[in-house]
Amino acid sequence: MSTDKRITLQQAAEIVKNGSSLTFSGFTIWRRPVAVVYELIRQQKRGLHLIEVNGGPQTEFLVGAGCVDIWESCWVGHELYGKYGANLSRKVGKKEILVEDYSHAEMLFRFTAAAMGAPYAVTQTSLGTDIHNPEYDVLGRAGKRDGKRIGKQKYVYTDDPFFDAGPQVLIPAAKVDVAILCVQQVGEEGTVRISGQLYSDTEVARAADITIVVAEEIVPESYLRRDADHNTISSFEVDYIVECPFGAHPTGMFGKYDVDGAFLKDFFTNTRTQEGFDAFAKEWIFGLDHIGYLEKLGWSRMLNLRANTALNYKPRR
Amino acid sequence: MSTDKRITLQQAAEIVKNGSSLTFSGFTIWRRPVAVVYELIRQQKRGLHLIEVNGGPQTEFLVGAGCVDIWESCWVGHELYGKYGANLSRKVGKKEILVEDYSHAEMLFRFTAAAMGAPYAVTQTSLGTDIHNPEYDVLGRAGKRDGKRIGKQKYVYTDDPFFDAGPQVLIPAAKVDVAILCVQQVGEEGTVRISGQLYSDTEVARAADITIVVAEEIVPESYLRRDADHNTISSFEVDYIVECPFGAHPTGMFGKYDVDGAFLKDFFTNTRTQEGFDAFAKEWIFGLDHIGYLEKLGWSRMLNLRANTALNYKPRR
Amino acid sequence: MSNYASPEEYGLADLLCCAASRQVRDNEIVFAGTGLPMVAIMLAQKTHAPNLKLIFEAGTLDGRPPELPTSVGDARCETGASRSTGLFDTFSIAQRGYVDLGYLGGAEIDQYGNVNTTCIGNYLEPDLRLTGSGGNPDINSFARRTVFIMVHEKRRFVEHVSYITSPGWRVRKWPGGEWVHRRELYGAAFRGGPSAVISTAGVFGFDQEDGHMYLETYHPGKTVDEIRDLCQFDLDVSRVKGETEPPTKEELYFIHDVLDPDEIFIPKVKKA
Amino acid sequence: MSNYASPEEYGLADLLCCAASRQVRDNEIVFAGTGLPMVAIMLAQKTHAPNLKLIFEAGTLDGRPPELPTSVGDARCETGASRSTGLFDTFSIAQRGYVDLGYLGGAEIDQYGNVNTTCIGNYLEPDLRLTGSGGNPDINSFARRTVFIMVHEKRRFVEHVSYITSPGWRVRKWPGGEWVHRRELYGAAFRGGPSAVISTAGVFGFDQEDGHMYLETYHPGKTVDEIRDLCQFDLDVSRVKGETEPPTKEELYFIHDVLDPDEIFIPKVKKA
Repeated sequence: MSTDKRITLQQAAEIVKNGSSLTFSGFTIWRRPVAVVYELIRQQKRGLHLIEVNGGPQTEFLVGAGCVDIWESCWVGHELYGKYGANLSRKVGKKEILVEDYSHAEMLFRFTAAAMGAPYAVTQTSLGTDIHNPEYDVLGRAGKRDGKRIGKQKYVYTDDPFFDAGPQVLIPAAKVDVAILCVQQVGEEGTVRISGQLYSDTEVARAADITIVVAEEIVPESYLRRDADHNTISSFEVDYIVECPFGAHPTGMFGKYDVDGAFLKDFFTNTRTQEGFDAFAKEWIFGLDHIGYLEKLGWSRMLNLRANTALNYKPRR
Repeated sequence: MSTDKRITLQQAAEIVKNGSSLTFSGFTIWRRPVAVVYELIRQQKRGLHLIEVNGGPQTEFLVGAGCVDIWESCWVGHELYGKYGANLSRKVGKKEILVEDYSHAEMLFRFTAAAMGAPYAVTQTSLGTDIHNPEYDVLGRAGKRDGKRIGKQKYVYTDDPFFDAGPQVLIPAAKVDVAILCVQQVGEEGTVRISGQLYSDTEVARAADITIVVAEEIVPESYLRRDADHNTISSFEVDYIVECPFGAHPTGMFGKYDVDGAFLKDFFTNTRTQEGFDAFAKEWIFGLDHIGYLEKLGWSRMLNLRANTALNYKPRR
Repeated sequence: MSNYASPEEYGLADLLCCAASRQVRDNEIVFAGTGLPMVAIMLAQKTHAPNLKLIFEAGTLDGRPPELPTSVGDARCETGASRSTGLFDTFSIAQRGYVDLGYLGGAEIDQYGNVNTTCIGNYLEPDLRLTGSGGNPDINSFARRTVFIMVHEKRRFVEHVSYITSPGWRVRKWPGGEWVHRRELYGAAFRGGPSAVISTAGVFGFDQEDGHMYLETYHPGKTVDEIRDLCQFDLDVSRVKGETEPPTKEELYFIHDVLDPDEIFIPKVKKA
Repeated sequence: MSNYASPEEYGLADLLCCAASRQVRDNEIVFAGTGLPMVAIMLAQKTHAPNLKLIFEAGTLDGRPPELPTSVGDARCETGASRSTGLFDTFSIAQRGYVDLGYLGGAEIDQYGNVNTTCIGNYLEPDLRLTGSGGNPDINSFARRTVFIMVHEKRRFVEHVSYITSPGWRVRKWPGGEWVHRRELYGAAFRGGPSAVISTAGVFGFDQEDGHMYLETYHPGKTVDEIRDLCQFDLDVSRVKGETEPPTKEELYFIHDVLDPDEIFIPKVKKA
């Protein structure tokens, strides 16, 4: 069967058009498709609309490089390696980016709704907070709520007509053009097997119109299909696949490599100014390809991040 | 840690009180907790409210034995071994049972909503059918819609306020007192590992207030926790566990044993009259315990159903 | 599609199975129900649609069972699948719009393709309660096309079904119950509807504008008039193309020697 | 809980960690955030609450990591867990009402326990954009009790937070924005709310009727007046019980020799 879905990193980035809405696999500083994100920056994408269950280094790279016009999410930072998203923070202050805040569970349920083919989800989280403050509907204020990709309303406040279960908040499905995932294994027909925590990967893969999977390795479909109940995403939900070892660096990958904390700390420190980010991007993104990037990182650094395959992480001692 | 949740089949059945709402693991003629269902019949439960994603032999046993007052579901039969549910059909005709029809996807989404802690789900299935006919709200007509365990309405017809995605039908969460599951493995603290199709087991386990797991074997928790990403239901979602080999017979269990088609065919034939069912129950349910039942089935019959562990089913040739 | 079998080499179930199989196009995502449809889809997988993706409602995605499952919940469904999961995934995928084609059955059908699998007689006091809907209305609501396989008897091809279990091309808009075109009711959620009925007498299509059923081909040995007489409604026979294409020898080989050698769903023709 | 450490044997982070740990009861289901709370819960697991069930937001249920994770998405979270899955499960479980206790942090807090982690200044033109909500409001909405761990500075204990990220005992009812008691707004969904604040100065409780914060214990070396001065609102000090219980030697052993020997979240006290 000629169903090989393999493309290159460059081709993967080309699928994302200026103005596309985009989301990613992973959680904060784990399993982010950073190799593709670098390539998006090299290809100088503009006007991206990021819709993320939560943000992380990938957000900060794209925002710092000026690729992003709208960010809808709930959190951005580098965990203990950088306590907030300094690029985003700076650009929000300068009104160079629109930020729409939902809570973490709301973002997750928005993607779940989209993945279920429902136009909205019903939740009871964050009642009484400013997240629900109608004055703070940033996309509404900016006139972006066209009812096509962006819902006509940020929230609908309603009640439960069945059980009087308390106030319900309806939240629009997260409709995204492209999801880019970074995982351990994918088969040539698209079947994905993720090890460790799944984060919100199954939801974002199904919610997106186009799903691209970047994997540490492409393995035979027949191998994955020997244990169908260990697989995470089905073949036909994946449109393109890319083999790219260490494609999540500097974020971590369960069973493969840990987070490169020193790299993130250095990146965070640089992002405190635009000049700092630009210098960092000049050094680590532009003029390099993925192999060049790995060469620059060097063997010693990468071997030091390597997960012990019995433990699935790099033990500290 | 003294967190052993082990009980006996008899104790499991005692947890289900007269008038309880109840649901099960499995799908049509697979992985139904029949050993407990037999015990419920022996204990002569009355007034049960079955809420099932789909029905099967377990429904027909309980309905035939007069245990059930209300059945909410979408389907009952024995697949190719009996083309409909003859006990249910007879009792509906005689108005001895209330049947509330939802579609299959609706039943699934009703359980999903309950499992998510949402009071209702939003769907777009079955539009224009008599399933949505307000005249056919059987529980409403019977004055059962108290807004407590049974929603105040069968459906709410509404629109999508976000994307004009077409008419939306709101369906009440499936609130059940007890879920009884029949699976391959459970750990002594409650962690469940199901092999093969999961059907709607994760949803029903989480939707129910009390979850009882009947397993072919109780295995060490530590064994299951070595591969946490292969497990299906988490420890704290399970309240009680029972070890009961062949507990799903005559329904099948992936990797363990096939459906006993001859048994089901014989059962179905008998259920065409109440007298037939009563005779069947007298022979196969009353006066037996689980070991007595297995003895009566005999070694030859059971060995003949045994799944090949490489294939997970009994090959026909 | 040459090398047709001769009439004594195949039975009615073979003809239905092959007609059903030919409804699939390659690369489509297909929702398979228990029984003959399963054999039909697996036959398509073996012949003209090797890249079709098969979904079994009970939880297997892109399945390729080497031995015929007896139902969609069967252990055999898992073998070789891309993913073994549950109904939450299969129905979410369906509602999300992945499914091209679904195969369904029914006890009664009307001229707009409304199908009943719930009861005969008044729903609230039925003469006969049947299995119920199962996933029939769901697959039919979510898929782009659905194919119904039915026994053709006059009591089954009716003016009005006792209960609309599964929506056809003209349906009822609740809570009022007005009859409207499916496209009007479904709005943005409209994806299609019943595209064919394969009965024991012929193959039928639907006019997607006014929603009525028409005869497309009659099975070998049947006549147009005979089929018209087997319908309580006024069947449109103005678009008949001719006889239903018979099975090929290759298809019969796959059905009886590969897919269903044990005659679980498709009986073999007893040679004289 | 005898065998207390002497003041020179522990630091402020140790004190906070132990105070936080003591909020857990055995057999509870606890939602753990990244950082000091993680150590606190794992400390409880090693001491008085061996059967607590730990949920990491990123997807691990009933986790027992042998090596301290650096965040809830860390590979270390999976080891020994009952189930490794994703946010759909953790948030569904939380919304379903399984969670007894959650640990959270914040940049600002008001007297009703409303917490801000989103921005300083006007939300639409912020002086400083912070990380955003994360799961703070979710855990706080779904759990029966939440414990906030905070740096105690006067600019953080304020009359009104810049932005209510996480709901306290008196919250705003949208779309109008009237201030109401949390119980009134949440209705049947009410399960509880912030039950304690553990700051670098003391431990605080909340009056669940009128929703205001009160000082429960002051940390060794702090005075009630000092703490009152560290709040912009009028702190209720009428219910002070005394000094915060110091860490025990056993707790310090677990923190520094077992749980966080590398001082990832809890620095060791440098001996003179």
